[in-house]
Amino acid sequence: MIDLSTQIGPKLHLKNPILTASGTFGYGDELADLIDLSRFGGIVTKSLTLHPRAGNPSPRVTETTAGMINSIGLANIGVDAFIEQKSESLRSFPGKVIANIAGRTEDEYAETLKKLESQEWIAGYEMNVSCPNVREGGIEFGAKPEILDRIVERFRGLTDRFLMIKLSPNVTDIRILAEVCQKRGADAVSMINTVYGAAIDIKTRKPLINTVIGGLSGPAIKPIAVANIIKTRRAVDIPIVGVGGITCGADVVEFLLAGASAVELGTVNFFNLNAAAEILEFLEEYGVAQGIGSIAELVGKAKV
Amino acid sequence: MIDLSTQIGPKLHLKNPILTASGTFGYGDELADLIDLSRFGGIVTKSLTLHPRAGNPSPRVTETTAGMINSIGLANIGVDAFIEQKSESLRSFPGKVIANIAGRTEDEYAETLKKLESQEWIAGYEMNVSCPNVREGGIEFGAKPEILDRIVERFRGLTDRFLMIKLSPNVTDIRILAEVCQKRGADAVSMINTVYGAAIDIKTRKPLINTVIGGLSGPAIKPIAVANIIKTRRAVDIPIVGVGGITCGADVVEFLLAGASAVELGTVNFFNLNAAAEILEFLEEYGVAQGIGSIAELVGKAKV
Amino acid sequence: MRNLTEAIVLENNAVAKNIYRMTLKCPEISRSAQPGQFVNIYFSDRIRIFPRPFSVAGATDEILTLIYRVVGAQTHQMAAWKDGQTVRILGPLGNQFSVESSVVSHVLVGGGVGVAPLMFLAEKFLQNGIDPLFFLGVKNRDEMPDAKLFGRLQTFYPSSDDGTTGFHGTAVDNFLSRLPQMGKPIVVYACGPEKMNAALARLAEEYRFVCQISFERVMACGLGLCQGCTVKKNSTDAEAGYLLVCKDGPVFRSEEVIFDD
Amino acid sequence: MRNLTEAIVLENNAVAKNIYRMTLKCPEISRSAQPGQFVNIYFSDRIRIFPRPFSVAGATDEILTLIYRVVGAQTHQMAAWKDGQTVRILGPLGNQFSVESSVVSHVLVGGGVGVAPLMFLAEKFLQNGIDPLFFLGVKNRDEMPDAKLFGRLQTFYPSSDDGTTGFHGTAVDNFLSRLPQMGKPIVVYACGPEKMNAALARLAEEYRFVCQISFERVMACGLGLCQGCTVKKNSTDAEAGYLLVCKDGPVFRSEEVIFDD
Ligand SMILES: Cc1cc2nc3c(=O)[nH]c(=O)nc-3n(C[C@H](O)[C@H](O)[C@H](O)COP(=O)(O)OP(=O)(O)OC[C@H]3O[C@@H](n4cnc5c(N)ncnc54)[C@H](O)[C@@H]3O)c2cc1C
Ligand SMILES: Cc1cc2nc3c(=O)[nH]c(=O)nc-3n(C[C@H](O)[C@H](O)[C@H](O)COP(=O)(O)OP(=O)(O)OC[C@H]3O[C@@H](n4cnc5c(N)ncnc54)[C@H](O)[C@@H]3O)c2cc1C
Ligand SMILES: Cc1cc2nc3c(=O)[nH]c(=O)nc-3n(C[C@H](O)[C@H](O)[C@H](O)COP(=O)(O)O)c2cc1C
Ligand SMILES: Cc1cc2nc3c(=O)[nH]c(=O)nc-3n(C[C@H](O)[C@H](O)[C@H](O)COP(=O)(O)O)c2cc1C
Ligand code: FES
Ligand code: FES
Repeated sequence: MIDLSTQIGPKLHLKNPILTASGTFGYGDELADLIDLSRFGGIVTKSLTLHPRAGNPSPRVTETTAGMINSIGLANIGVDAFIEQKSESLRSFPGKVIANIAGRTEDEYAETLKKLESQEWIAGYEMNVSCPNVREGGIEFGAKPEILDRIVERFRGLTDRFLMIKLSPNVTDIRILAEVCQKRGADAVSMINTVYGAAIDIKTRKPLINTVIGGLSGPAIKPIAVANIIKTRRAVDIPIVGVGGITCGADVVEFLLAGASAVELGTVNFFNLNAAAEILEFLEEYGVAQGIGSIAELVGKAKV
Repeated sequence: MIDLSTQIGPKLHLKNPILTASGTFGYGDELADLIDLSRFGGIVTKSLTLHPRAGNPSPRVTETTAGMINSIGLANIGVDAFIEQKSESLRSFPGKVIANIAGRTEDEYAETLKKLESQEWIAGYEMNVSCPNVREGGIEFGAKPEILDRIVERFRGLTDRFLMIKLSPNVTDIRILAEVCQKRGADAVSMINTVYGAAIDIKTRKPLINTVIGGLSGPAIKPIAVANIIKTRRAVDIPIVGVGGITCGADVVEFLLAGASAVELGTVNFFNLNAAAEILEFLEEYGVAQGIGSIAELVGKAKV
Repeated sequence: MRNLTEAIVLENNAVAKNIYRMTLKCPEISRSAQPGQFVNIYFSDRIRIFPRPFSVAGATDEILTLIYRVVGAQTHQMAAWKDGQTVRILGPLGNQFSVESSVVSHVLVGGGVGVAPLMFLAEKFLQNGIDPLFFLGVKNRDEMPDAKLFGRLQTFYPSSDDGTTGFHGTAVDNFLSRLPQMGKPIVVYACGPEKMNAALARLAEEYRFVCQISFERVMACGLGLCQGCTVKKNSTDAEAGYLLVCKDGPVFRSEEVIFDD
Repeated sequence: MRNLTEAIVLENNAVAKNIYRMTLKCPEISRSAQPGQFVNIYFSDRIRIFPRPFSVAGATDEILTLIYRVVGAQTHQMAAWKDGQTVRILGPLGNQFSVESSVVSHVLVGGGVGVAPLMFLAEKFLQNGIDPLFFLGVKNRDEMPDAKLFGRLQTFYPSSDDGTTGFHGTAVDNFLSRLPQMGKPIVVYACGPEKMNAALARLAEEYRFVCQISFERVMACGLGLCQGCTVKKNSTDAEAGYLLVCKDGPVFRSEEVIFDD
């Protein structure tokens, strides 16, 4: 009987390392009738913004080899509606709720965070500074160290709760950005957000994604996520939450070994609703087979 | 009967847009007994260095979902042996031969290029400034605009032949680097080299690649290549040679529409020796179906 | 009540060129499925990761019917399924056609494989002693489903773009030609290509009839998780949002949505 | 002369636990295949893209024999192939065992599925009126291939790690125990786990016998294109290069290579 619990820095304890990835699980209440949500150690919400966002026109998603491209454009109901409509169901969720925050401007991020501080059931925040699919308030916050430095410092000043910065792989050196997050007191970094990707319909010659270039996710990008985690693990001491292409228990173990203290399930939610259950089962078996008492023993233990 | 020929800037004319990708086709003579090499519009050699290179220890390749990771480390026989052993067979190749050049230092690149200038059968050069798998002389030449600016200027001063710079997707903004290449007189840019990737064996906990992090290639990265080509096409006027995840004729059309004037076949050579033949067949059919007289009509014609 | 379950293929036969009819033993879904709703079919291969959505074309206590066109890799796979094959399936999903009382003419207008949800709806009408008017348009004779399928319909109006079967023209032309004789009020229930739907929406405005349309979008999840399957909301406010075909739809009233998105 | 062709499965049966023997109608390859050479099998799925290399375990004018262990997805697929199945296959690839004349004892040492290339080699010896000494080691009785396969051998020395069949110990232990009685000069032809190969290499040095070993590496191409399948060259010079298992090998003399890489 392996101990599945994991500690993401001093402020966040999870009963198991499986979180949902933002934007791939709605606000956490979509599937209540279909699966046992308590399987998840935590739920990360769709990115929330200060005001409701309609998002991008269609087509917003397209299939690629072993993956998909999306350009949703941070469509969400806005932080006020989120608090009003979702707090009841999320308050009763038997795991941790992490609010993912995005914004057009630094002030928008800040205002949104302040509103969420009023909700005691929110365990912490994942700051999306790496969305490839919006004109303003997307990746440029997360790609330039000097900007990231300023906003992380500001976020840190606004909350004592768990604060995690979600980083993009679409940069020359992710370590520099992770170091900035650590320096400015972030409790953790999560990686990776989607990879720039595009696809064109050869019959119509139209892009298969409204914004032409969108975000690639799914099994295809798993090696990219693992590489970024290994690199970052060598550069910073704050914990890493891994995300990118995970579909099964073996993938989760690979992420833990690479240096992730927990993982987020994204695209897999679209094609396998039982992923979390299957993963937990696998972790039990793997623990027995490898004689491991706690998954914490695996974190960063790859012989790299 | 579609005209398959394509012009890559003023200096390189290809009878068809299908080239081999460096490092995935040996020196061009490996398969002479198995396939009709004249199918290819051109052959790009394995990266050549001034001195022979043994390359990295094993394991050098591993399979990933719809792709692979490699860390060969530019193993090659060196430019002198290349000229000595391969010139005879390559001279008789009925397409264009592009020598791909890599090096530990700027001088090594330069020296290697100078030696190749003596060989009249070499149509031009692809400068590999984006290899993720070597300690020195790899991507750092291709990731920093100021360095790239200096070396491209130097390369340009050394040859009047077709000069193409191969760029990496592992950067924040590939356009800046393509602009530098254009400014310094490169005839074209090729993209993409492999994407940083890693994989770990969950039983042994060992990395599945000797250098831990290697280069991801194959079908999985196609959307990343297409996105980089679309972006770059908007930023520069020099032609783009597309590479990354191509497996079939539809992929080639997608790359042409995105803005590539020609393409390179890489990983597909490992699992489908008939790829080039099938692609040429597809282009013929596509041309008829779409009523296109020449594939040149397709270049950059995506409605983006 | 939607369920994720394993269904078993009973029959799977071609009913027209590249169009198949599949019956599945699937009580967990068939019991509660309503016309307009759809199911997700999951595939084990990891090259194409999206589940595939299909309208429920018929449902009894035990048995679920689908009618699908072979257009790509996954439907190609489906066409090869033999009886006894188990299928991972989720449903019923989405909303349904709402049948309004005090309506004189219930008009079904289908294009191509859009016939699927309408077959189910027609079935329900017949069960309730209502004779719907069923207009079905196809490209040519080869694509017209086996007449047996429509045997129980009193009024079936087939048409083909090339005139090789039924009325020469589209289902909309055919409908329009008979519209004057129809008793009002009319409700049109439609499923077909975007073009056809848009045309009907314009007519609905012009001739003031209610038009309920079943939409299609590429779907990554079918469950409201990805926000991928949008149609633009028809509204005066500029920041007007989008509707999700999988969750708010797939059936929308023509005036709810904007087509040119 | 190597060929890329479509072979047809004739037989495909288990000969031990998780070990199968497959015969293929494949004259283009079987005619020229020599012991030690291998073939590439290509799969249509695009999730796992590498072809899979397998040693030739037997070859006649018409028929190619493979012996394979089910270890993962592709070999799992192969185990399900029925007779008549067509298989995309390339070969023969790589070098071969070189049989030296003026040798008294030809010793074959195999571990597990390493038996494959040695079966073919043994066959050739028998055809040339030579009786090789065949040492085969397996984990346990379940993994020992059907005795029928070795019927024609005069001297077959099976062993198992757990002693459930034949000699109790490894093939190397077994070989070593009989080494003193063997007529010299000796040549050992080996194929098995890296550990076994390394052990034999050490013995070859100690007892001064020639040892030819068939190596395995993960292969992306099998054709010398990717430079992926290396073994370290044994040489004094520091910048010593690598050998390619697919092109320079798979068979190397023990003194040519370094194992601890
Ligand atoms: C609510 C809904 C109900 C549907 N009902 C039916 C039905 O009853 N019968 C029927 O034949 N088809 C129906 N479709 C369409 C059906 O889902 C697609 O034809 C199918 O997914 C194609 O899969 P493929 O792999 O064979 O083709 P692909 O190669 O994947 O695609 C071929 C074409 O189908 C479209 N398509 C692909 N994937 C999807 C997807 N996930 N959702 C929507 N469209 C897609 C693409 O636009 C593409 O042009 C419905 C779609 C929706 C959204
Ligand atoms: C020259 C050569 C000859 C071989 N001859 C035989 C033989 O006669 N019989 C036999 O059973 N096996 C043989 N092998 C090994 C065989 O190729 C692998 O077992 C097979 O590729 C596994 O494929 P898989 O998808 O079933 O397993 P996977 O899930 O792909 O891998 C399972 C294990 O097999 C190994 N493997 C995977 N792919 C390859 C590859 N392309 N090349 C080498 N090893 C790989 C991996 O290290 C992994 O540990 C040979 C290998 C080589 C290089
Ligand atoms: C449809 C879709 C919507 C997403 N929306 C968000 C979002 O709102 N905020 C965010 O931080 N990440 C978002 N992501 C990124 C995922 O959270 C995750 O980082 C990425 O998809 C890689 O993980 P995966 O391969 O497991 O999906 C989205 C991804 C997808 C596929
Ligand atoms: C095994 C292997 C070796 C490679 N060696 C080189 C090289 O020597 N020089 C170079 O510029 N690119 C090299 N590449 C990169 C390819 O040329 C190509 O840019 C990349 O693989 C993406 O294309 P693909 O997905 O079609 O393989 C190599 C790729 C692979 C898989
Ligand atoms: S398909 Fe994912 S929200 Fe509709
Ligand atoms: S497997 Fe590619 S060179 Fe040997």
